[in-house]
Amino acid sequence: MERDSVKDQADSYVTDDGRTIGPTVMEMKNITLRFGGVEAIKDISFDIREGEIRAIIGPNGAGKSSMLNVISGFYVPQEGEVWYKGAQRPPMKPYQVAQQGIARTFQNIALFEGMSVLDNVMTGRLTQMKSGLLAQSLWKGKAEREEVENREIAEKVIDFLEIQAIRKTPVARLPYGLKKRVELARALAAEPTILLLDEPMAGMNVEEKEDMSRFILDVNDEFGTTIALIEHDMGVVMDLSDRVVVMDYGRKIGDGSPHDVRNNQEVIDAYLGVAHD
Amino acid sequence: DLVFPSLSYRTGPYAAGGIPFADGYADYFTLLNERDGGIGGETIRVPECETAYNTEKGVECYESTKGEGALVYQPLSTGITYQLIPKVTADDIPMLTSGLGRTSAKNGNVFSHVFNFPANYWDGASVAIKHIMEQEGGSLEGKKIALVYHNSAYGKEPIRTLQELSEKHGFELKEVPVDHPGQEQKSQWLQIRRDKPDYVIMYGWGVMNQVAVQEAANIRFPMDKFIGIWWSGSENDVLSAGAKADGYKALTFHNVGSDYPLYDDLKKHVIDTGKTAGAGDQVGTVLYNRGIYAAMLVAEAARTAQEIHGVTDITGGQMRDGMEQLEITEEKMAALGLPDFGPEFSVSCDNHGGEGFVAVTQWDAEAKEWNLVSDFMQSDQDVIQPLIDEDSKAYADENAIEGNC
Amino acid sequence: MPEQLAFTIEVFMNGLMAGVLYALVALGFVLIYKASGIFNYAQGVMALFAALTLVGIMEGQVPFSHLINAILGTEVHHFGWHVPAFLAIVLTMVVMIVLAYCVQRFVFRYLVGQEPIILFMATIGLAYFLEGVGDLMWGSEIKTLDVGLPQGINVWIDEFTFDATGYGFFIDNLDIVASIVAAILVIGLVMFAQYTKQGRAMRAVADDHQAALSVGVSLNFIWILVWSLAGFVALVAGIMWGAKSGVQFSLSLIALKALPVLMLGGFTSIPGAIVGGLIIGVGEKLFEFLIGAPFLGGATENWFAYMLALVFLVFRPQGLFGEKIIERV
Amino acid sequence: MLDAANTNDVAVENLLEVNNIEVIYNHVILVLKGVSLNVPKGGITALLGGNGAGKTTTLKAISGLLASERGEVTKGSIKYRNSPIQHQDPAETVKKGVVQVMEGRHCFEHLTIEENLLTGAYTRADGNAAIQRDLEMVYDYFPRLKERRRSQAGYTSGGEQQMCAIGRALMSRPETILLDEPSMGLAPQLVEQIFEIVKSVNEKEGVTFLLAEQNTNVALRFAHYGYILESGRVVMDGPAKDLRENQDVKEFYLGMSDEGRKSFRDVRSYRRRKRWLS
Amino acid sequence: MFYREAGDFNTSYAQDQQTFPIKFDRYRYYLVLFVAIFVIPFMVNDYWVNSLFLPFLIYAIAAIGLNILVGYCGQVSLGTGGFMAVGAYACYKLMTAMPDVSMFIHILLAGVITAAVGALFGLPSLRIKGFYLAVATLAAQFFLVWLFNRVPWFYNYSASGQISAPERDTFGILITGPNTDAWATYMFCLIFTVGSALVARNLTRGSVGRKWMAIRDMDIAAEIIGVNPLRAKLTAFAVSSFFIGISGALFFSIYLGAVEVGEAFGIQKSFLVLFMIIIGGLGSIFGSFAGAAFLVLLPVLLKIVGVDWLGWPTDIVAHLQLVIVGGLIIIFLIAEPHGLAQLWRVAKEKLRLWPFPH
Ligand SMILES: Nc1ncnc2c1ncn2[C@@H]1O[C@H](COP(=O)(O)OP(=O)(O)OP(=O)(O)O)[C@@H](O)[C@H]1O
Ligand SMILES: Nc1ncnc2c1ncn2[C@@H]1O[C@H](COP(=O)(O)OP(=O)(O)OP(=O)(O)O)[C@@H](O)[C@H]1O
Ligand SMILES: [Mg+2]
Ligand SMILES: [Mg+2]
Repeated sequence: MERDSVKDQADSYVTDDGRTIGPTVMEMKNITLRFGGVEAIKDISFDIREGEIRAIIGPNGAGKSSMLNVISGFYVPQEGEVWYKGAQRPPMKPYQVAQQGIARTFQNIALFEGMSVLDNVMTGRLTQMKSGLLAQSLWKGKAEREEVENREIAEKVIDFLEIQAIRKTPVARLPYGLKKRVELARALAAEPTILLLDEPMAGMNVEEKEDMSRFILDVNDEFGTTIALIEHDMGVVMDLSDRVVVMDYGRKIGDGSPHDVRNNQEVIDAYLGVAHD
Repeated sequence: DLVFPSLSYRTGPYAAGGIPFADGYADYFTLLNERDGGIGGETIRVPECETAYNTEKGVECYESTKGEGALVYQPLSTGITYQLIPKVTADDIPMLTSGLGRTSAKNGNVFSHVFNFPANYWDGASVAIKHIMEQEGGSLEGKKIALVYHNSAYGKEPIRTLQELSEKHGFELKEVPVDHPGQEQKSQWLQIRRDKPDYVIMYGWGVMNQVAVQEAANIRFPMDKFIGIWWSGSENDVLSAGAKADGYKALTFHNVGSDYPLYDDLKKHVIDTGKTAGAGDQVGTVLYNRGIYAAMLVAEAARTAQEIHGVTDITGGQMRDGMEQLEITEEKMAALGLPDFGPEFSVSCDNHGGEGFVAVTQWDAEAKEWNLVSDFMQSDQDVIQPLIDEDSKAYADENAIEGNC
Repeated sequence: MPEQLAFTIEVFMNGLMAGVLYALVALGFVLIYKASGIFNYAQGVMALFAALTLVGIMEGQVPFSHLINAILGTEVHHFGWHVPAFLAIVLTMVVMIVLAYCVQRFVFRYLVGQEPIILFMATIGLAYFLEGVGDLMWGSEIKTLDVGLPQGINVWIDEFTFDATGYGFFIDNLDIVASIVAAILVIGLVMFAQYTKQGRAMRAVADDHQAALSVGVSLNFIWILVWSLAGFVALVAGIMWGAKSGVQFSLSLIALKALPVLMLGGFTSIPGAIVGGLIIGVGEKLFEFLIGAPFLGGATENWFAYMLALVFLVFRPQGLFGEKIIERV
Repeated sequence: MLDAANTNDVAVENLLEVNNIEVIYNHVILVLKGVSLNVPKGGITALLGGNGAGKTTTLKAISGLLASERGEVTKGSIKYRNSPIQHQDPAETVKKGVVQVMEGRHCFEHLTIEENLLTGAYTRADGNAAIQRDLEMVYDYFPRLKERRRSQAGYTSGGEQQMCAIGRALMSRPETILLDEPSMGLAPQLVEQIFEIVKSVNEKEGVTFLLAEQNTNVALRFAHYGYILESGRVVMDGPAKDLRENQDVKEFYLGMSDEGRKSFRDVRSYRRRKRWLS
Repeated sequence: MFYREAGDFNTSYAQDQQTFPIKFDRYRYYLVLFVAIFVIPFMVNDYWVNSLFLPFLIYAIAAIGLNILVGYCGQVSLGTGGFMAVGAYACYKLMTAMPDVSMFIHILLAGVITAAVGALFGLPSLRIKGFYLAVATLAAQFFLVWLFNRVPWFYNYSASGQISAPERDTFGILITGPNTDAWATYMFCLIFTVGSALVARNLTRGSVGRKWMAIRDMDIAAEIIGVNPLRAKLTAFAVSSFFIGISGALFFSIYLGAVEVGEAFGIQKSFLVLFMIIIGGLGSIFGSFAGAAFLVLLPVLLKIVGVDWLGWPTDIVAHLQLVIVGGLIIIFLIAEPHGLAQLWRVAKEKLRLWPFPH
């Protein structure tokens, strides 16, 4: 097992579309997660490679979000290991995971409703801001400098996602789609190594999904950010992702290129209903 | 005119105690105005200010009334007293804290502007013991006495005195604190039921009194062995326990009831003319009488001041002098229509507290009235005076006071 | 029986009884919190108000007499009649229902869907308001409340235990009555919340008032209902506590005794209020008896109750019986 | 019931008429700027449009839930069976037969699934037996709910909660259901399933639906008539079939170009690219 | 109208991040400060200072402190009275132990000590949330008051258990005790109030402030995006207690001069300060001032109107005062649930749009 992952890391991988993606950055090994009697995840292993877009799909309640929660350290699996950048990750608090460069968005928007868009995006920079309490209370020296530097990065992300106009608006007033975009901005502001997206396009219409797809692809292209993505819109999944994991009631029932997965009978039965066009 | 601000509390947790006092205080001055045209020809004004027994409001009241030419303050709350001690001294206005406040203010040498005649908390403690000793035929050797007290500065006042006295007389003292507000005293009274003290002394205030009397009745503690300080000895404190409170005792530094010539005048000039301060339904209650008494002391002090300074429109400083030379005699009281209403005493530069005469009253639940059951007795000055000297010296040192006498 | 043990048992039992009295107050909080997520700061003042009204009605006091007299210069105080306790309780209950209606109609109707802290704030305003109105209406003198409840040591238990163990236990008659009343109240309220349509609607409103609205539950009605119930509980608490200490301002402070109970039992659980009350009652009394009074100088009950609750909370952040806080992302 | 294709030909009774309404939140934020629509009895009417177009607001204006969000209908009228309902208490509206299934499910987290469903029957006065019968009916439509009837709704998965919310609405025996984004966050198979159920409830029970959806594709397959809302105004309406064929709708709402479905990888990439690189 | 941001450009991020990015606001702020420093001290007498300005300034500091905890970090606390007592007793011990050190230092040190105590009592906040936490902080309240009442060391073994502030000065100007000048105590408190407001403002607009607000708005999400919740909460408790400690120290030494812990720092105080920030506006420094002003000034105002102008009996006025304050709180909440600060904000927004309604 261990030798395998060493080997994998050295490898690069060529997708169906002919994109070359890098070695494994994160590997989940035999994860099992239980809530009382409910087994939300049953012995699942899969890997995420550097620079790829990895989709996770499956019916409702399959355990997809729970898997992301395991990755971000919010749920602690009863069994299994998480390997990150070639080493086994010790037990960690979620904020420590975030500091390691893993950022995410949430299925049910988890923005900070009492703050403006800009402040929300700036919270993405928190892991990088280190000035002390005293310096901040006087707003001098490092504190002020740091604030401006990070503001510049945040503004870049804001420009990138085209939300300049609502910079100062309190997020509570935004419509759903924009909130999702702000959430993405907050995650991007952290300049993560791995970006976890939990249904970024739920509740959007096609036009907005197109926009969001573009953003995701650009993030992947421009920054080389590795992305793990949960999505129910098969069109999006098929078009964007390099590899797909399929879960069903906590089990893994498929893993491979979008094309393979789409034609997997078990996946069709459990999830797609009809073979997707 | 003469201005005697009344810092009253007709609202808040202690309203029940504040209302009758404030009524009595105001009614007495109304009487003087109506009947005699004031004091020495000067009419009296009593601006009332509501403190709700709250120190901050007390300060606000003080600041807002002192500009009107206030002559004397009676803050009626130990907390407010402590705030005002330095302020009145700086502003040259005297303050009277009969039976409350800072006990060591008796030392006029240190506390030039504070008066606490005719009696203070330590006098109360001492007389309570004296009374118990009388009941027990002169000796307290081997007896057990419990002190149930409001767990605050006020309630803790008698502890030192009682400790000294317990050493002196050989009784065992048991301290039983009750936290504010004192609505639940089960564990305190179970403790008392178990320890079976021979007597219980109480320094309570507000709802704590009512609950304590009730609980004492519940455990069938003999009521005549339960003695409260004067702030635990009004009608309010016993009425809610009904018949079971019969026999409960309390200390006092003035007499009870309304059987005095003054009350006839009051009825004629104030009550019947509808000039009463409150609803007029408190006349003759213990705290109303205390208000009358306090007003009387102030009025007499003002009269004294007018005499020694030869002016009628006196200032605060002159009022202070009047208080310092006040002498209350039986003739004076009789002339005022209050014969035998309180102890005789005189004030001097080093003694701002009188002689410390205190009497015991007892509650008659059937007649719903308090009766005096002892003479006015003097407290044990041998014990108290050293304590006063010690405490006032500490204050003098802290505040670099040299002495006025 | 060794003395110390006998005393300890006695303290324990009295702790239970005291706990019941705390629970009576806590119940009112639970009802309103459960149905609307409102932490009702005014619950203590409501108990005071109910008790004042009860006494006022029984004595035939003229409401607002001070104000009337001050403005009109009249001298009215009493109607001159006395109302029997039972009738007065019914009338007081009517007043409490009117109060519930007004609270809903003039305050909370406009605050639907606000954050908990804002609703909490509104109850603070309400507390001020009610306190002022109560004083204006009935005056702030201390009043004796006598609806004929027995009080004082229960002689039968005293004698029985004395015969059995050589030590007569002290149990207050009022506490026994309170326990019976509390038991009936709790059973009644639990049945109501769990098994009736209105009870279910009440819990639904607590969870998600918008969704409750969307299925046709009338928030107005449910809230008037719970505020009335809370008013009733306040009245009961007011009677019990008023019998101990007379009716006066301090009655509103009994709320402080209910808070640790609430916290320990869980804000949303009716049985929790009782169990919490018992634990707090016993805990604080035993601590005071065994440790507080002998070693710490006494008067430890206030803070100990809170500390005890705090320790429980660290292990169960939603209280013993509170609904589990659902934390998902 | 009605045939999806033929609605425009048949003159039908309008149950619900929304007439030129304007909605303001918090006294300052103008959201609906004159929306009118008609919901025919027995039909499925779809309300389409992008984020923030005002679909939810429209539904809430109808059901009366706006008031609890500090929103207000300031102009226009909403009539149900020809009597105005815009300022009514939501409970009254439910009694008249209009229930809303809210966006984002909104189950009662601490109640069990069954208690959730029973709460749906709050306004009914036709006795326990009838309610039990309808409970069985709901379990027939959603067998999954029957399995989870004793679990707290807060711990069920998104799909189950959606079923619970629809089932709960059915329990009040409504004449009209306002359904807000039923497909959001559901797996494709389940979306299909839910819409099938909507269709069969519509056909079997005769319940009228007004349906707000982002998923234009599915919505137009199942609806009879559609309105398209954009920033607080109706920009287009017509029978579902016509809308499906409309060029603009195809491009913007169905994601089709002339050559069929576009790939998400290709769309408008040039535009973003240009901007990003500049 | 006057209130426009148009034409008011910021050309750097630093400029955009300043406290009052809009010019009009900035000038108004300078004006207020000017009046507070150069006009009021020359006009006040004892009454104004002791009954209005000192309580207002001191409560404003406490309100700022509590607002950091409740309004910015979302941790509801009812321990304010207890923490103020810590500040007061720390100040008392320092004053009496080191009579020659400037009061300035004592007050700051009292703040630091309170911060430490506050952080300690903040520990349970990691697990306990919402109203449960609020009630839990009462444990601190009751315990601290009991402690100061119980242990004679804290009150230097005085007979009554009260503490009273001896005369002390700073830079040679007397600021405690009875012989102070009104302007001196006023200025002393003003310095602390303005300083506190500035520091609070700086903290809340920087990264610490964002951590707090993130925790407030959604603590789980905050933790997942990289905020250490314990650290954030404890700093909030510490910073908040620092301010509250300062206000407690000032309250005791400058304003009251003598204090009995149970009464001056009882639970009523905790509630009072909480009311201030809720009425003023949670998460707003301006709101802290507005709330403090409301609850300090309104009762005095009502009293003046009722007793001095209308000549009504004091008790009726006091009761009516309760009714009016209670009624006003409710009316304000209905008009604007987010406090006076929000009322002000909405007013500004309307002004900006004026004369158009939307
Ligand atoms: N904190 C929790 N406590 C108990 N059960 C939980 C918890 N979180 C998730 N579950 C259960 O675990 C299972 C998987 O949930 P999860 O949210 O991961 O599903 P999902 O695949 O993301 O579904 P969806 O597409 O609907 O979001 C569900 O049955 C859910 O009820
Ligand atoms: N409570 C509110 N206060 C202020 N503005 C609001 C409120 N609710 C919604 N809005 C605003 O009203 C507009 C319309 O919102 P609405 O929720 O009706 O859109 P929608 O069409 O349902 O969008 P979505 O598809 O995202 O659900 C949005 O711009 C939103 O920001
Ligand atoms: Mg999920
Ligand atoms: Mg919507």
